[in-house]
Amino acid sequence: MSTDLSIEIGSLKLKNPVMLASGTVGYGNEISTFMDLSRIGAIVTKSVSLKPRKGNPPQRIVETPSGMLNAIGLANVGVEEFVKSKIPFLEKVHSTVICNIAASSVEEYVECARILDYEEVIKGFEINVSCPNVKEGGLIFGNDINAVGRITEKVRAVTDKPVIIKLSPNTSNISEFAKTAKEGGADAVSAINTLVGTSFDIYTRKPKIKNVTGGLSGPAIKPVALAKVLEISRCVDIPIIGIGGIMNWKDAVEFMICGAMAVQLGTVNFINPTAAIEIIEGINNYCKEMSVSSVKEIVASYHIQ
Amino acid sequence: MSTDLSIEIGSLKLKNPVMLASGTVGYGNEISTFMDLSRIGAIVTKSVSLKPRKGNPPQRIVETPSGMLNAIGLANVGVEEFVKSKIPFLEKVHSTVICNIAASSVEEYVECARILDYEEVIKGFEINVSCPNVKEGGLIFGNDINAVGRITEKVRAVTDKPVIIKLSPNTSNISEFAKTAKEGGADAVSAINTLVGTSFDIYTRKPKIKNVTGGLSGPAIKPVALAKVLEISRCVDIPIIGIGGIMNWKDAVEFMICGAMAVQLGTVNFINPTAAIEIIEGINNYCKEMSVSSVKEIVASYHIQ
Amino acid sequence: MNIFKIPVLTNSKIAENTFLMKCHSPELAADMKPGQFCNIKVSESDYPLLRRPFSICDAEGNNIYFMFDVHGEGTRLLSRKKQGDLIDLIAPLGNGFGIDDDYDTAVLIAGGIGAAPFPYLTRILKGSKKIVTYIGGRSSELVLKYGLENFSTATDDGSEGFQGNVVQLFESKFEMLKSSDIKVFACGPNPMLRAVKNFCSERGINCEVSVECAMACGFGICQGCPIEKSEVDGSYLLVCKDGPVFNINDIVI
Amino acid sequence: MNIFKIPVLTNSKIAENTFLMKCHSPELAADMKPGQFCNIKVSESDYPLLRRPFSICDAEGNNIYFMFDVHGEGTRLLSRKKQGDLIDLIAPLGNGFGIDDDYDTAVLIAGGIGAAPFPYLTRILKGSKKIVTYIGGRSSELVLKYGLENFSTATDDGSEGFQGNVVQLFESKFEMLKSSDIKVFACGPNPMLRAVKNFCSERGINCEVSVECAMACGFGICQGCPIEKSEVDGSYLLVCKDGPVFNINDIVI
Ligand SMILES: Cc1cc2nc3c(=O)[nH]c(=O)nc-3n(C[C@H](O)[C@H](O)[C@H](O)COP(=O)(O)OP(=O)(O)OC[C@H]3O[C@@H](n4cnc5c(N)ncnc54)[C@H](O)[C@@H]3O)c2cc1C
Ligand SMILES: Cc1cc2nc3c(=O)[nH]c(=O)nc-3n(C[C@H](O)[C@H](O)[C@H](O)COP(=O)(O)OP(=O)(O)OC[C@H]3O[C@@H](n4cnc5c(N)ncnc54)[C@H](O)[C@@H]3O)c2cc1C
Ligand SMILES: Cc1cc2nc3c(=O)[nH]c(=O)nc-3n(C[C@H](O)[C@H](O)[C@H](O)COP(=O)(O)O)c2cc1C
Ligand SMILES: Cc1cc2nc3c(=O)[nH]c(=O)nc-3n(C[C@H](O)[C@H](O)[C@H](O)COP(=O)(O)O)c2cc1C
Ligand code: FES
Ligand code: FES
Repeated sequence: MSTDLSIEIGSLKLKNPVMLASGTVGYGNEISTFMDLSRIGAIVTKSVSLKPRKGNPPQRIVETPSGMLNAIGLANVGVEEFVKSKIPFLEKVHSTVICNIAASSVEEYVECARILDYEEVIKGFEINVSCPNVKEGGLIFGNDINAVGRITEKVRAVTDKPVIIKLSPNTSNISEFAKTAKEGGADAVSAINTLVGTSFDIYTRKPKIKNVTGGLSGPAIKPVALAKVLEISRCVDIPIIGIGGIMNWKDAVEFMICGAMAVQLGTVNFINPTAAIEIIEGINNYCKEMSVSSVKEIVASYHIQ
Repeated sequence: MSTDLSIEIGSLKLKNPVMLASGTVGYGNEISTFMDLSRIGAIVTKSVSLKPRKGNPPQRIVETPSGMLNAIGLANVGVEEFVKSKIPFLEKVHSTVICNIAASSVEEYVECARILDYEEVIKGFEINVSCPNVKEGGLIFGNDINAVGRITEKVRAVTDKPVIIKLSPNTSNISEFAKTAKEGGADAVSAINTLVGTSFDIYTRKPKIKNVTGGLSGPAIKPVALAKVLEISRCVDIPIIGIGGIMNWKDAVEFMICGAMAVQLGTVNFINPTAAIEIIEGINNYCKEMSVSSVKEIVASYHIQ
Repeated sequence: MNIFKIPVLTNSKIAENTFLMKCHSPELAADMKPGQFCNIKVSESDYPLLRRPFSICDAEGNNIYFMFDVHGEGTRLLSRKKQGDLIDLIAPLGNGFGIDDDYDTAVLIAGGIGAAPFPYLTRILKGSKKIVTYIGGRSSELVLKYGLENFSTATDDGSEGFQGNVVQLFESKFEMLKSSDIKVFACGPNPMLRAVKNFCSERGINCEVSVECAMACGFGICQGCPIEKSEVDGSYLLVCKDGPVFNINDIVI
Repeated sequence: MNIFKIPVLTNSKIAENTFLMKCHSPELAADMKPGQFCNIKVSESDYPLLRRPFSICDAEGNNIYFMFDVHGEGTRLLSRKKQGDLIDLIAPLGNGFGIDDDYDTAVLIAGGIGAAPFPYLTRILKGSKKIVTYIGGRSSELVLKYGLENFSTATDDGSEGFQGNVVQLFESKFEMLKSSDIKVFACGPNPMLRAVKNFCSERGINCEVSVECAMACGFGICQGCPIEKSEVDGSYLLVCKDGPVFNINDIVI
């Protein structure tokens, strides 16, 4: 029990490396009936945008082999209503809250960060430059390295809170994006958001998801996510938050070995809403078994000859 | 039984749209004990390079959720030995043979194509610009649009046989690559090759695959492959050969609806070596059920509102 | 709402493609209301990835029942469960039917496996309300009568009862019911629910429908299950949380 | 080599973590040789994706046997197979043991589940050769004696027989065997095979080992199963096609 599970991401200190990923736990409300959120490293809110977004029409999700596609379309109440109605709940959660921001222009990112910077309960920002399901912004930013640089710098300028850039995997050189984020002043990068995918009904010949394409998540993408984390880890000196297909503590440890300082759980919350607690315990036991006194020792501990 | 399953890819006529993918059936030898290869649309050979390649040391493969990683490293006998020892067998196969070429320089591609152009049994070339497992070439070409353009043009110049460019999915704008291939004179593009992925042993902290990263194939990647095919289909007027995670006739039809003129079967051959025959029959039945007289009618027949 | 692991008592085929599974759970038998559902993990591995939603079909004593059609991989696996196997489920989910309003006669309209929630509703209403049930299926073998009472049947092929769909059957019998005193409860495929909605809303009939749609979580965290509101206000309702039972006036089907 | 679907007759636990499965297949019982293997599809769905390779453990009359340890998801599913279930497999695969060379005594060395191919080898050799068997396991419950004859055992924890590993046991008994007249057959984890190889090659003992490695296809089309040749010539051998049985002089373990 003497393992130190705490980690730091810039000035952000987390009691353990397990976070709940944006868009997969709402604002923590429902999932708090399954577990004590104060035990979790951090919770990342559903992406907030300046104005409310209705999100995409149904059908928004479809299962695929060991994965799922989603095109929620960043449905959210908008920053004003978020401050009014969601912040009060988040204040009671007794967990570290990271606010994820999505936008379709650099100005919108900055404006959101500026407004939310006042909220004490928000301990950091995760900037979603990589949502594949919003037509006007998302993908374009996520794959435009200059845009990622500009967004990072401008958001950095309006807040002293930790800034995490959430990277798109739909690129061949994710480490260049991580480098750009670092140079722009980001404290960390999250990798990965979902992969672009689609699925069609062979009888109607229509896409199963109304938005045509969606974001692929779940165990299917784990090997890709691990390779992206490893690539960043080998090329750029910046804390990485590993995301993609984590179902259990072994997956989480695998991400940490590949270079992740912390991990985020996404899709697994839908299937096993107590996964986070089990994963924290599993990591703790693994550390004991490996006789490491701090979980940080396993971060990027890969042996590559 | 009156459905016309034949398709054309440039000047290449195939009796049906089902092909066996490069690297997943060797030279057709072993799999011919399971099925009559003359019934298959075409067989694509394991990538051939100018000089023999020993391939990567073991471990070369690992299973992942609904997928597998491989880093075979383009093990092959080299073009000279290929002509001597493999061509005679291929002549007896009574199937349409497409020769897949891999190389680490533009000159090497051209040299291979020039030598193999003399072989009558070879009815076309598939140019692998996208193997993620060979360090010096592969990935770099696959993600360098100018290189893809140059390779296409130079290979085009030395052969009148159909030239197919096999594209890498590890990019955010595959349709640009398809456009470049078309402009360079390619008759078709194949999409997709494998996604870069990795997997680590959490106790040894070593990569499970000696090459560190490998190529992800199988059902896990199907949604990504379909999205890539759809993207090309919507942006570029060139025949597409759809590849990625096809396990049964429904998957094959889904690719055709998304824009594929033909499909290739990869990983499924390892699990069900008679899959190709079952899939041809399934497509035939589907055409009958949908009352289409030619399989070409289902190609790119998606309804997107 | 919690995660339960409850043992299967029996799991048997009750129609060509339909199974009835009985599980032991005093807690859920006591807590769940008709129209609510469970989200079931159909395998012990991570495949298939998502849970599968099923209505509570009936509750009796310490046991609950599910009725399900074998549709794809998930329900195929569920049909293989045997006595003693543990079922991992999240429940109770959703709102359930509104049963206490002011009406004399409950009219239950079931299309195909849409019959699943009605045995429990029948059990709960029995005694306090009069019940009239209309059951539809494509053919005689697909008409699911389990646990239903006072029913008429309709089949597409006329192999049993009324020839036509179940909404036509309901419409043909409608004059016998006093529209002011009835409440309609309907469950079945969307085209059927649309027909019910059209008929009932034109006549101002009190009507609730139980809606199906693709779900990932089943308890409100994924936003995967939106349904259009009748009143346009820039947001959707969530089938898993705000439903699956809706008053027909509140939603666009 | 073909795809077969053969029925399970029995599938029972024979040790703490080990199952013995008996299947009906006159054709495979007649065709397969000791040391060959089958590639088994452990589920009806596409998950787990790859087949799982298993040695033929025994063949008797119209039936064949597999002996397997429950290791991960695939073998867990295999352990659930019941009488009447059909097993989908590709067989016969691989080369099998070379049994006809010139020797008097076959020395079988089995480490853990490495015992799997030896009951069949024992059956075939019986009568024509003398057989001496050494079986190793971590502890008494993990020593697999099924179908083996004239054996001595070794356990890491000394709970049964010789305390130490099975190669040490073999070495300790070696003086009793005339090295010129024996042939060693070994199967087990790689470190064990390496020890056997070192011991035998130093002494020029005729020795074959059955090797395990990750496989995708099992019949030579994926190139996923290379093994280093002793003689360096710019190519690998394939475990599934050129093996899984190799003369220790031909490979680097
Ligand atoms: C609230 C609710 C209650 C339900 N109650 C019942 C019931 O009591 N009995 C019953 O037989 N069925 C019920 N269903 C439908 C049932 O969930 C699906 O038949 C089942 O998920 C199909 O899974 P599968 O793996 O067999 O099919 P597949 O088609 O292989 O499933 C693939 C994916 O699609 C989803 N899916 C497929 N069909 C449906 C559907 N009709 N509705 C929602 N998701 C679907 C699956 O959940 C899965 O994620 C209910 C659905 C909902 C939303
Ligand atoms: C030629 C040959 C013969 C074999 N004979 C037997 C036998 O008779 N009895 C027996 O119990 N085992 C045997 N094995 C090992 C057996 O194939 C593995 O234990 C089994 O594949 C594990 O599958 P799993 O899903 O339970 O484990 P997991 O670890 O979940 O499997 C994950 C992946 O790794 C592969 N894998 C895991 N362990 C091994 C291994 N030791 N060898 C090869 N691939 C592995 C699996 O095939 C699968 O692709 C043999 C292996 C080979 C190559
Ligand atoms: C239903 C759903 C909604 C999501 N919404 C968001 C979002 O609003 N903002 C964001 O940055 N990521 C969002 N994501 C991406 C996840 O945070 C995560 O990066 C991705 O799902 C991969 O992790 P997983 O495989 O563990 O799910 C969403 C994912 C899912 C499945
Ligand atoms: C073991 C293995 C070896 C492969 N070798 C080659 C190769 O030599 N050349 C090539 O162009 N593609 C190669 N591929 C990629 C396949 O041709 C195919 O593009 C990919 O596997 C995706 O299809 P699938 O999901 O159906 O397997 C290989 C794939 C596998 C699994
Ligand atoms: S199914 Fe997840 S919010 Fe409704
Ligand atoms: S396992 Fe495929 S070649 Fe050996």
